Amino acid sequence: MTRPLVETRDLKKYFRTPRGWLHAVDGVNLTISRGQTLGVVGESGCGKSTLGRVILRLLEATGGEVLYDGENILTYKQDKMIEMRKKMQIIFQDPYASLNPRMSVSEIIAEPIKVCKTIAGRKAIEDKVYEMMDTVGLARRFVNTYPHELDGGRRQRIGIARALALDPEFIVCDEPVSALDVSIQAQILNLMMDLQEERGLTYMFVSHDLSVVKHISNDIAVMYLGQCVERTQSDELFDNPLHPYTQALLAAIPVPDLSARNRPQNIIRGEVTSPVNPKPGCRFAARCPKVRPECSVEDIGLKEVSPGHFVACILY
Amino acid sequence: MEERLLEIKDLHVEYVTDEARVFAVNGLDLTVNRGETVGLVGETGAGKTTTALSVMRLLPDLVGRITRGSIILDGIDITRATEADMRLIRGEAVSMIFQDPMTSLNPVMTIGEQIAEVLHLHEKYDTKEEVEHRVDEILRLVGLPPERKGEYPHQFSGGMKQRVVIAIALACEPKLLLADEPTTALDVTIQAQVLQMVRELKEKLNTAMLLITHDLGVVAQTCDRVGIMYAGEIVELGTAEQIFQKDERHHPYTVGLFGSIPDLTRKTRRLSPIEGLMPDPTDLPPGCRFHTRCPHRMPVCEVESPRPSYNGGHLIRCHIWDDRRCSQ
Amino acid sequence: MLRYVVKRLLLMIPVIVGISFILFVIMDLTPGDPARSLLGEYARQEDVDALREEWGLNDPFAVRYGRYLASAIRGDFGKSYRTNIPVVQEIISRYPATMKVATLAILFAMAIGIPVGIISAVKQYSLVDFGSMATALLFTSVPPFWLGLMLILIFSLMLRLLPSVGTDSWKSFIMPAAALAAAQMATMTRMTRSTMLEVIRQDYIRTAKAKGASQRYVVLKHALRNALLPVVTVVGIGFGNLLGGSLIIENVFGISGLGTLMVNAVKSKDSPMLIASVMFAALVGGLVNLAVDVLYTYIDPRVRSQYVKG
Amino acid sequence: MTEQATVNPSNPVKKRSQLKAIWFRYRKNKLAMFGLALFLSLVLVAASSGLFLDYDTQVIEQRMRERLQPPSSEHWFGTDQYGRDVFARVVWGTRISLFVGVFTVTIALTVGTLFGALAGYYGGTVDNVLMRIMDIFLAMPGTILAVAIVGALGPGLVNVLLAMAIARIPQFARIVRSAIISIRGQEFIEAAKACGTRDGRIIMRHILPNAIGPIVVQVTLHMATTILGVAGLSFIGLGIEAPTPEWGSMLSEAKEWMRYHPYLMVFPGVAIILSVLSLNLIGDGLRDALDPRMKN
Repeated sequence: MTRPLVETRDLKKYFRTPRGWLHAVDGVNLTISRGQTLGVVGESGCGKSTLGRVILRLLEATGGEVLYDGENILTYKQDKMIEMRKKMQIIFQDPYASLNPRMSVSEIIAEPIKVCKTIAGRKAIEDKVYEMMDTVGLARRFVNTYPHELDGGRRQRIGIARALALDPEFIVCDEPVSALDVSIQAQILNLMMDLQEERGLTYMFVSHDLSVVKHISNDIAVMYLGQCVERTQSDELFDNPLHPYTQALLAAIPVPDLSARNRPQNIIRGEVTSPVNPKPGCRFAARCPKVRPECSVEDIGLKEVSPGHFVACILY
Repeated sequence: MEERLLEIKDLHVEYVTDEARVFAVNGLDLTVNRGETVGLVGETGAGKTTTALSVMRLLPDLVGRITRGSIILDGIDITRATEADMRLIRGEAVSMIFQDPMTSLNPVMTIGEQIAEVLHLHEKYDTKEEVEHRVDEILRLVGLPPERKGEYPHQFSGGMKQRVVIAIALACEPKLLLADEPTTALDVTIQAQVLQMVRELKEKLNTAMLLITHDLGVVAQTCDRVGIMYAGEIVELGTAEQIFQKDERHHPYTVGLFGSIPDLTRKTRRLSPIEGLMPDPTDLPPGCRFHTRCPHRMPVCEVESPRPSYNGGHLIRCHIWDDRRCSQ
Repeated sequence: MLRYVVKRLLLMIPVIVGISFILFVIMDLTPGDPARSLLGEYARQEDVDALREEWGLNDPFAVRYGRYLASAIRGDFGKSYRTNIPVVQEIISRYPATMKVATLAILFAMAIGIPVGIISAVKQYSLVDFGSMATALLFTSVPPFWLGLMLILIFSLMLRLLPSVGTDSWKSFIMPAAALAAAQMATMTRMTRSTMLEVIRQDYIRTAKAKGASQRYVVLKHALRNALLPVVTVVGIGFGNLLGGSLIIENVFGISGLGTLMVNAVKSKDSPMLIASVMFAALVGGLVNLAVDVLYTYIDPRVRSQYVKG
Repeated sequence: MTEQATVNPSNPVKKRSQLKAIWFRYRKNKLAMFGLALFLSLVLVAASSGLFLDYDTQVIEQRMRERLQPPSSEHWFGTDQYGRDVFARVVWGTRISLFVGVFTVTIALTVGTLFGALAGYYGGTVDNVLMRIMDIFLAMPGTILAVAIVGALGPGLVNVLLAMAIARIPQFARIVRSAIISIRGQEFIEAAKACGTRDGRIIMRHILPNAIGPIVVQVTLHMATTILGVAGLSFIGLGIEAPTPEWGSMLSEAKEWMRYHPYLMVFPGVAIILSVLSLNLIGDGLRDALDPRMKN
């Protein structure tokens, strides 16, 4: 087995809140192979967006390691990290907030190139901007428009072009299609998959939408209150979900198909709480239909129950 | 008693601002029968919310207005009713659940007060005790402990707030419930809880529901009949079976919508989305509104608005399926 | 809650010490000799020197400031260089005038500003709205002292209804309060109108309408309370400022309040007087702010629960 | 709004300046346009007054034989107790008030922006220390600080201007800080960080251009209050001193004569109101034009 491009080891990010420490990311271990997509799913407050930002060091981790091509980038000094940023980029959820409203499309796409000085010369930068616009399917006539003059889909294309401008290897996609209408969402998903094929990109695709994640990912990690509860191949997860939370999540997806209409409903009770000063044990225990007293004794780590299928549950 | 509860005919709604005139709803026909759930599906800007607000007569003052058509609710034409009549109708005969539970409740009133208010406004009970008793009963109905009625909205989670909103909407046991994206702001497991509760309550109270959503999955789990909206019109309308049956005749936009969502049961490498964007509602294209994006566009689509064609109650508004044209 | 109040009170201490330091520095840089100005131009140099020695003015800055702080902690803020009366006593005797004007002014401003703001918002784009907004705009642009002079011209000199100077009767306070209230009133009108308009657009207002409530009911029962929350802050800030004394209006109407005290202190280089009166004004302003924040917890349940838990 | 509203799909889109869009919205606001016209004419008056008025002979020279004349065709606004033409003095006063307004705010803004930007961008200890110091200044009644500084520096136009500027620095620091904090958390700043942009460039290229709108609004409104403030100080004799024709000190002199010569008070007062009003109208108009959501 080759070395993964990105690997996290016991990665932790805690935030200080008035009520105590919020364990947003709490001991997450992930691997993402080169040219593959890891989907990260979970409900709001599970720490999936924080995880992406900690991996990119947009937030500083509280503990653990992020290995990029085998090296722990969390120990990098500022200059080395800035060099590193050419290789790893991010696409955001909100195509409104993630583009500087005072910059035109060409300025937004050229900004990373100017910052990192990967290309010199006005003409060369301009050519690169046009090349990026062609790549993401954004008509060249929009080059001088401002983000607020464009619709959500086009804005998201600008965000993708900006991320690709430095020719990165690895992109964290933080809910990139959640704010878009379904027909536009499909256009953007197709674009992202094409780009991955053409450029051999590696994605970490963060989303709350399981059907989108399944569509685009090779592997999926399910998160609950800051922890990864299950991780395996995409098809395996859907065919054979092991963790009770994964099972509940899959059961809750409304399927656009009448045959699913009268299937037995096993909806879990209760709501997601916030992981402030969490007690030891399984975070899902309070809502779990299969809970046992042992669940709340100590933290439960991921265990490989079958080749490539990891689950953090006492039942396995 | 007549079977039809709500009958919208040829509804046109416009928003007029300083800058532009927005054609939000353009000739919408829709009926909802007693006890039935009708889904209204479409993307942003299709005119779904405007339709519901028209039924409530709560279009924004000075800006939005109904320019043509009628809305008959239980024999009363809402477009002609006085404001005083409307106050009696709202909350009593028809009520509405809004999309965002976070902002739909008054932050400085307890949830108990907010539920009791609708009962007071419609003079449902004479004494304070009866009202309080009813509030407790409704809270239990939506799965909230009545002891929490003295708490304020910010003390509840999103899913619980939406339950409160539903409790307010159902307090007077309305004949019609307009639900505008009631679960869009909620997490998937909470969405499942809320949807199941709504289904059960609807059954229990025999309330009809117009469910507005962009999510075909929610529609499939909930609705008896489904209308697909595009640019202020219903382009396809039929029973859930007719709409979700893959090998039936469909409007190209419906086909596009289904092609845009990833299928959990099959492994497809590429999605087949609809090309292009929603048309600008201030400057709608002539002929069929969808022709600018339609893969089956014909010359006639650009000039002539398609007439609805029916096939056993299954309406499609498209030149391709217009039999009269085919026979020519 | 009590812990919060105590914490806020403790946080005021460094601010007040900071004020004393800044003013001490400024007064130190101010040219002129307070001893000389007390004794007069023709006093003998020996007498001046003796007084400087008595007041400790010949010591280095750090020593003088340290001595000031040390005695201030014991509650001794010194004597006025000008009158030789303990400054605290002087402030206490002057303060009621300022407080009366400020209270009357804020009451005027609230009584007119808030209702007009509400009516303007409810009847947006009407003639009433336009008229009150134009008036408000005018009132923010009129210098209060000029307005005061105009009031004197009309009500004292022409109509002879109100006394132009002094603090002899309650009538004396009407004009200064009105002159001070104008700008506050304008701010409150505009603020009330804009928050009201903001609130009227909120989803919960639509929810209330969907229940079948009338426009009037929705405005009074749902919009008003939410719209007034930010206005409370504005009232508090305004009141805090007014209680600090107005240098200029007190001058126009010949009121010897806190403002006049401060101006005279600057003019005669009376540092103990100036520092004590500014600290007093800051203290009063801080207390009003704290009172507003405490009041907030009673009217806004969202704020209340923050303190209950924390 | 969908993009077709602003972009014609067939032609390449010309770069439309954002200033133009703001101007387009501003122009529709009649009151704001009135304010702008008023302000520009005041600027014109101030600029041209030097051309047709001689300061020494027409503005400050005393002609006791012509004292206290009511308005007439010769002296439009009448003459004061020293026989000086009030019209000439009010016109010359425009120069002084506008000068004081512009320069005070410029100095306060420059220094305030520096502090505010440091505090807002870095947060944490830097923010805490800077803002606690600002709190001390903000806790003092606004005018007394200026009065005390004038006392230390001595009277005179430049000193009053400096005193007012120093007294306003904390306010601008607070405005800039809160503008920056509201922008700092936005995703496009994270995007800039994600490609290794250094702090200086993030502040200059991403934060300040977005913060400029609300700051400009505050600048105009503060110019208005500065003009009011200086007039007030001069009125109580702690600002700009006679014989300089500052409106506030003119009013202070006129006060003695108000019973029998009230016109002396009217014209300087109206001049203050007009200049302050014009700036307030511009400020309000800019606020609406910069943030179209606030309308309706």
